[in-house]
Amino acid sequence: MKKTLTTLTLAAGLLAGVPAMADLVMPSLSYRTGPYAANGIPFADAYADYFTLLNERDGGIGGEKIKLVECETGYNTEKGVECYESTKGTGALLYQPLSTGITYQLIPKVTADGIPMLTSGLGRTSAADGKVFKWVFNFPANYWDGASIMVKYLLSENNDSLKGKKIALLYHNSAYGKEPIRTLQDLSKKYGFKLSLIPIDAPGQEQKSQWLQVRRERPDYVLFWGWGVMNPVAIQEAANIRFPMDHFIGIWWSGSENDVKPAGAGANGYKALTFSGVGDGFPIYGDLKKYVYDAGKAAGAGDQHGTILYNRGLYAAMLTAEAAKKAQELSGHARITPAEMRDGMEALNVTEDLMAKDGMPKFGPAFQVTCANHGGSGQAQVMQWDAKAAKWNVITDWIQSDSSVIQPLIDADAAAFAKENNITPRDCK
Amino acid sequence: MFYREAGDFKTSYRDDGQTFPIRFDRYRYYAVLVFGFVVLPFLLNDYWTNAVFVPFLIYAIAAIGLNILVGYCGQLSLGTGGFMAVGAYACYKLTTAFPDVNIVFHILGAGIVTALVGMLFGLPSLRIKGFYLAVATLAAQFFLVWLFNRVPWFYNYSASGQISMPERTVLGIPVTGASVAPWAGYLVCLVFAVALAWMARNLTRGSVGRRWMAIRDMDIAAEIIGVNPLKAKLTAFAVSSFYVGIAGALFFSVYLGAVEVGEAFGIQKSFAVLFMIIIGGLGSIFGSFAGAAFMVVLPVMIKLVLVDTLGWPTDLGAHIQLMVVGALIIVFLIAEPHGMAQLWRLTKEKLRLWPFPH
Amino acid sequence: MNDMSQAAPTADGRKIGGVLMEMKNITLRFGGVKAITDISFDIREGEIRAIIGPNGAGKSSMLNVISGFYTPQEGEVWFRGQRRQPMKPYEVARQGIARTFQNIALFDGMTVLDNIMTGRLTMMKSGLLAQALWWGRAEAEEVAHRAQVEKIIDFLEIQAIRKTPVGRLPYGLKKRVELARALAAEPKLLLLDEPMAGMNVEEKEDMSRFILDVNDEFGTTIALIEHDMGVVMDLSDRVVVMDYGKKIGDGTPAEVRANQDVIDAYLGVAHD
Amino acid sequence: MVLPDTLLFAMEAALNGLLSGVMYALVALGFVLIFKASGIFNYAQGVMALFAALTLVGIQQGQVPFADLIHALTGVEMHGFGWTLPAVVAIVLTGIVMIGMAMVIETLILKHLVNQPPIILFMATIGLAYFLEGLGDTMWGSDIKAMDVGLPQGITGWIDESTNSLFGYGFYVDQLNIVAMVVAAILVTALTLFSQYSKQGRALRAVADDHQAALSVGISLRFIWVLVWSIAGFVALVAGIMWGAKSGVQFSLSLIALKALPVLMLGGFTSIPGAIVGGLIIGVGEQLFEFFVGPLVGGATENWFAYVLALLFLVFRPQGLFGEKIIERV
Repeated sequence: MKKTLTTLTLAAGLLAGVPAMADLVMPSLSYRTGPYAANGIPFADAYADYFTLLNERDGGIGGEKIKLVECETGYNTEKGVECYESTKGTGALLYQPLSTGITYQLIPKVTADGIPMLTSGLGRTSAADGKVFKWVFNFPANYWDGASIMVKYLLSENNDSLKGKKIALLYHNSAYGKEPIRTLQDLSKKYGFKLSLIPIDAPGQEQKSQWLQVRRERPDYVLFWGWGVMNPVAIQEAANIRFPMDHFIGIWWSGSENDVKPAGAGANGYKALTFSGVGDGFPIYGDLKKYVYDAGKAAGAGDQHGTILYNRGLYAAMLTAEAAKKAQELSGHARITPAEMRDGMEALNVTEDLMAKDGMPKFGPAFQVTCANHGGSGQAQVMQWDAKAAKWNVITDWIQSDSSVIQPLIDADAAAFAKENNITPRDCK
Repeated sequence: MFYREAGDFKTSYRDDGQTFPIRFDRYRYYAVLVFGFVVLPFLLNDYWTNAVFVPFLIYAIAAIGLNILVGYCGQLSLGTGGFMAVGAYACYKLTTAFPDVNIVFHILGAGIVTALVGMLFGLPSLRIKGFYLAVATLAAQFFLVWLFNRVPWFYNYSASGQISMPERTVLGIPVTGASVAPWAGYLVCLVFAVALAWMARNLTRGSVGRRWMAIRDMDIAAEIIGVNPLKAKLTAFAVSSFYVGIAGALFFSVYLGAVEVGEAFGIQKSFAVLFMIIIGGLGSIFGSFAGAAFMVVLPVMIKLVLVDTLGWPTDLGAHIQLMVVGALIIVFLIAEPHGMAQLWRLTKEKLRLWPFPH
Repeated sequence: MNDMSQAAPTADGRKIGGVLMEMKNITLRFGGVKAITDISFDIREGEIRAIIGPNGAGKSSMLNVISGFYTPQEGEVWFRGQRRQPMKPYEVARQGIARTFQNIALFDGMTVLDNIMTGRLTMMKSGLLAQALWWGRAEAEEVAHRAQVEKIIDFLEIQAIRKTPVGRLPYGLKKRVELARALAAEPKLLLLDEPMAGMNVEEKEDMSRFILDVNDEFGTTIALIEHDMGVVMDLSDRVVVMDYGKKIGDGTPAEVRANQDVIDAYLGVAHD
Repeated sequence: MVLPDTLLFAMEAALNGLLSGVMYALVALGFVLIFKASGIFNYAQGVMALFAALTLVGIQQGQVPFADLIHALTGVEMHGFGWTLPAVVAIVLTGIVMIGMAMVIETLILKHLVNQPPIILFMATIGLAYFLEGLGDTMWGSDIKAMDVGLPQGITGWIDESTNSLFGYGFYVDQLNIVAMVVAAILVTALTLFSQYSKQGRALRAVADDHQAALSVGISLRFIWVLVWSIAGFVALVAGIMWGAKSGVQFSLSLIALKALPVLMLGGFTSIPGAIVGGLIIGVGEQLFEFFVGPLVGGATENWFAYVLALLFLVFRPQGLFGEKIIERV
C-alpha cells in the first residue's frame, strides 16, 4: 500500500513536471508587499544581486550556476507554506524566510523533507542547538544574544554596574517581540537593574500611551524590539518627548534607514545592534556595480544599495554561498544535494580572511558552526545614527553575548521541543 | 438531454425534501465523493495537499460556518478570525492536556468551546443590528487575539508565544506534526468537510434553518409568527462558531502546524472568509465550497500566469492580485449578488431545457 | 359589559362560543403621544370580529397589542380566561394567535412552501443535533408537518407556486401565501391586518371567500382590520369602531351603521 | 499648585486622549458624510486615506505612476519626472485625483448598486478597499514614504512650560495633534458653512433628510453621490496627511479605518457632532483605561478597548449617543 502510494505520488509529481535539477536552486521567500514590505524589499534585492554577481563574475559556485527562485509571501504564513511547497520540489538547497512566523511553520517541514533553513538573527532561538534542530541554523546571532549584548554594552557604558538602573523593554506584542523577555529578566536579576515591559500591539501607529508611560517612569534606557511601521513611529515619539536618543537602543531589526529617516534630525543619536556590515564602503560594491548594477541586472528598483537591510541580504547570500562551497568541497562534486548543503553549513568556518576574500572584510563576526552549535558566535556591534550625514556609524567592536545566561535557556527550550516532538537529540561527538 | 427532471417523480414528501431531487445531480455528487475519497489521495503530492486542497477544505468549513450566520441568519460577522483562533487554541490546550485522547475528539472539542464563545459574543445581537453588529463583532476579533497573545496559559508558557502542534495519529497514522503523509492530512480535512457540509445541509432544510432564514428576511415578522429571536440568533452563532472553531483547529493542527495568533488569525482572515461566501454565494452550502476554492486557487493562478509565465516581478503580481480580488467582489455584487452558486444554478436551469429551450 | 358565558347561534347557524379574548381598558402611549385610550372590547370564540376606523385611529396599534408586539401601559389583556402577563410576541404566537400584516411581511428569500412551513415552527420540537444528523424525530416531524401544510396549500389553491420564491409572486398571491402561513399555525385567534388592501374586486371576492371558509371549516376565530366598509359589513359578526384612539362604537354591523358617532367620524364632522 | 502624581499623569493621559480622539474623529468624519448622504457604510474610507496620501507623496516627489507595470509590460524604465512640487500644489492636484476617483466609483459601482440592501453596498466597499489598496501599490510602489508637507512635530513648548509652572510637571502634547485639532475645526466649520449656504450643500442636506422627497424636487442623486464621495475623498486626504506625517505613508495607514469604527458605533453613523464627541470619548477612554487598567492586564489594550466600550454602550443604548429611540413598526 505504502509503496504503491509513493510510486503513484511520484508519477503524479513527474506528470506535473518537476524541472531538471541542473542549477543550484536558492529559493527566496521574499516580501515586497504587505505591512513589512519596506523591510523586505532591500533584503530580497540584495539576496538576488549577490547571486547574480556570483553568476556573472564567477560563473556561479564551483562552476555551477545559481538559480534564484523568488516567491512573494507578503509576510503571510499561509503564502509562506505555499511558497515552500512550490519551490521545494525544484531542488531547493536552503531556505531563508526572514519571518519568524514562517520559520516556525517550516521547522517541522524542513526537518521532514531534509532541507536546511537559515534564519540569521531571527526565528526560533533554541534552533541554535544543533543536536535537536538538525536542519535549522540561526547563526551568527539570535535574539537572546541580542538582549545580552545590549546589556553588556550598557554595562560598559556604566562602569560595569547597572545596579538600580531602570531599563524599559518596548516591544512588538508578538512572538518576535516577546523573545528577549526571559533573557532580560534573568539578566536583571544578575545585574540588579529594574526591568519594565511595555508592549505595543501591531501595527503600532499609535504609541501615545506607551511613550507617556516612558515619560512618566523615566527609565535610564529603553531597549526596543520593533518591526515595520512601529519603528519609525517609536523613534519619532521618542524624539517628540525628548527622550535622550543615545539611551534608546534597538535590536537589529529596528535599525534601518527606513526607521530613522522619517524622524529627521530628531533621530540623531539613536542606536541599534547589527551583525552585518554598515555602509557601501566594501570592495564588493565595486564588483556589484561592475557586474550587476551597470549591466542592468539589479533586482528591484535599485535604490537600496548600501542600506542596512540591503547589506544584511548580501550577508545572508554570502553565508549561503560559502556554505555551498564548503558542501562542494566536502562532497567532492558541484551539484550538491540539500543534505550535503546542510553538512556544508555545519562545517562552515567564517574567518576574517574568508570575508576579506569575498570583498566584505569585517562585514560580520568571525564564527564557526558545528554539529552542536548552529547559532554561531553570538556577536553583534552597536551602531549609531548620524542624522546630519544620514548614515549609520559603528561605535563598538564586536560584543560577545553572555553565554552563561543564554546557553541554559537554549538547552531548556530545545529539550522541551525535543520532548514535545519525540526527538532524540543526536550525539555530536 | 441527460440532465433532466422529467420522469423523475416523487411519491413521498421525504423524497421531495432530499438534497438532490434530480437524479443526475445525485449521481454526480456521488462521483465527486468517490473521486475525493478514493482517487485523489493517491494523486496528491505535498504541493497540491498543502497549498491547495487542505486550505481549500479548511476554508470551506469556515465559509459554511460564516454562511450559516451571514447567509442564512442574516447576522453580519467580522469576527471569524478571532473565532478560528479560539478553535486553534482550544485544540492546542486540549491536545497538550490530554495527549492520549484521539485528536478527532480534540478538534470536535475545539468546535464546542468555540460555539460557547460564539454564543457569548452573539448575545449583543439581540439589541444591536446591521452594521452596528458587524462592528461589534470586531470587538470579539480584537479582544480574542489580544487575549491569546497576552495570557501565557494559552500557549503553555512557551518562550515565543507561538503554539506548535505535536504529532498526533488517527488509527496509527500520523495526521499532524512533521511526518504527515499528504493524503493523511487531506483525508482528515475531507472527512470533516463532508460531514459538516452534510450536517449544515440538514440543518438548513429543517425547522432550525427556517427559523434562521425567517430572522434574516424579516426579524420582526419572524418573532410575531413565533420564532424566539434570541434563541434563533444564538443557535446560529453557536453552530456557526462550531464550524469556524473546527476550521481553526484544523488550520492550526493539520495545515500550518504552528501559528502565531495575531498573524494567522488577524482581521484579514475574517475578511478572506467573508469574501469566500460573497463570491461563492450567500445562503448556499455549495457556494461556500465554490468560494473557498476560488479564493484559494485565484492567487496561485495569478502567480502562475503573471510571475511564472510572464516573468513579472513578484510584488507586482501580488498588487495586481489585490486589485483582481477587490474588483471581483464588486463585479459579483453587481452582476450576481448570489454568487457562483447562483451562476451554477442558472447554468443547470439552461441545461435542464437543453437542447429544446422552448 | 358583555355576558361572558353564553353562546349565541348566529343567523347562518355557526356556533359563536364564549369569550376568547377580552381587552380591558387598554391605553398605549408612544412617548407623550396616546395611540390608544382606554379601550375595552371582547372577541368571542368562532366569530369574525372587525375593527374599523379612519386612518390613524389606532387600529393597527390595537392589533399589535393583541399580538404582543406592543405592550400597553395600562389595561389588561385576557385570553382564554386567563390574564396575559406582558410577554414577547413569540410567546403570544405560541398561545395560538397568528396574524397577517398590512404591508406583506413574507420571507422573501424563501419559497412559498418554506414560508408556509414557518407557520408551523411553534409546533416543531426536534433538537439541533437530531436535525443536524437528520435522524430520529427530525425527519418524521418534517414529513408530518409537510402533510399538514399541503392541506392548506390545497385549501387556498396555491399548489402551482409551491416551489416559487415568494419574492417573484404578484401582490394578490403574496397576500394569500401570508394567510396560508398564518393558517399553518392552526391558530385559536387569527388576526388579519387589512387583508384586502390594494386588491382588485375579483381578488377581494376570492379573499372574502377564503376568510369565510376558514371561519366556517376550521372554526377559527378571526379579528380583522379593513377599510372597505362593504366587505366589513358583509363579513363580520360584530364590529368595533375606533377614532383618534378611542372606541366610538361596538356592535353588530347594523347597530354600528346606525351609531351617530360612527357616522360623524366617517363623514368627517369636525372634532372639538 | 501641588497635585498628586497619579492625578497629574492621568490628566496628561486624558489630554493626549482628547487629541488622539480628534485624529480618530477626522477619519470617522469621512464615514459619516457618505453614510448620511447615501446610506452607504464605506469601509474603503481608510484605504482612501492611504491612496490619497500615496498620491500626494507621489505627485510631490514626481514619481511616475504605474512605473513597475509599464516596465513589466513594455520594458520601458522610468524613474520619475525629477521635480519636487510645493506641498500646496500637490495637495490641489491630489484633490483633483480624488474627485476623479469619486466619479469613477459612482459610474462603475454605485450606479449599478442603487436599491440594493445596505449590507451589499457595505460589502462592495470592502471590495473597493482591496482594489484601491492594490491600485495604490501598483501605482506608487509599496515602499515606505515620508510625508513632508511641513507639519510641525514634537513636544509643544508652551503647554510644557505653562503646566510645569502650574503643577511642577510639564504635560507632553505633540504639536502635530494641536495642528490636527485646528485642521479638524476648520474642516468641520467649512463643511457646515458649505452645507448651510451653498446650493449644492442644501441639496446634500435635502438628500440626507429624505431621499425620495429630494429626488422628486429634481435633485440629481448621481451628482450628489459624486459630490459627497469627492468631499469624503478630500477628508480622507486630510486624514492621510495627518496620519502619514505621524507614521510615514505605507500599507498600515489604511488600518486607521479600524480606529474610526468604534467611534462611529458610539456617535452614530449619521451625526457629525456624534463623530467628534465619539472620537473624544474613545480617545480619552482608551488612554485612561491603558493608564489605570493596562498595567494590571499587561498593557497594549488600545486595539480592543474602543470596540468593547462601544459594544457595551450599544447594548444599553442601541441608538447610539445622538440617535433617537427607535420605534419598530410592522
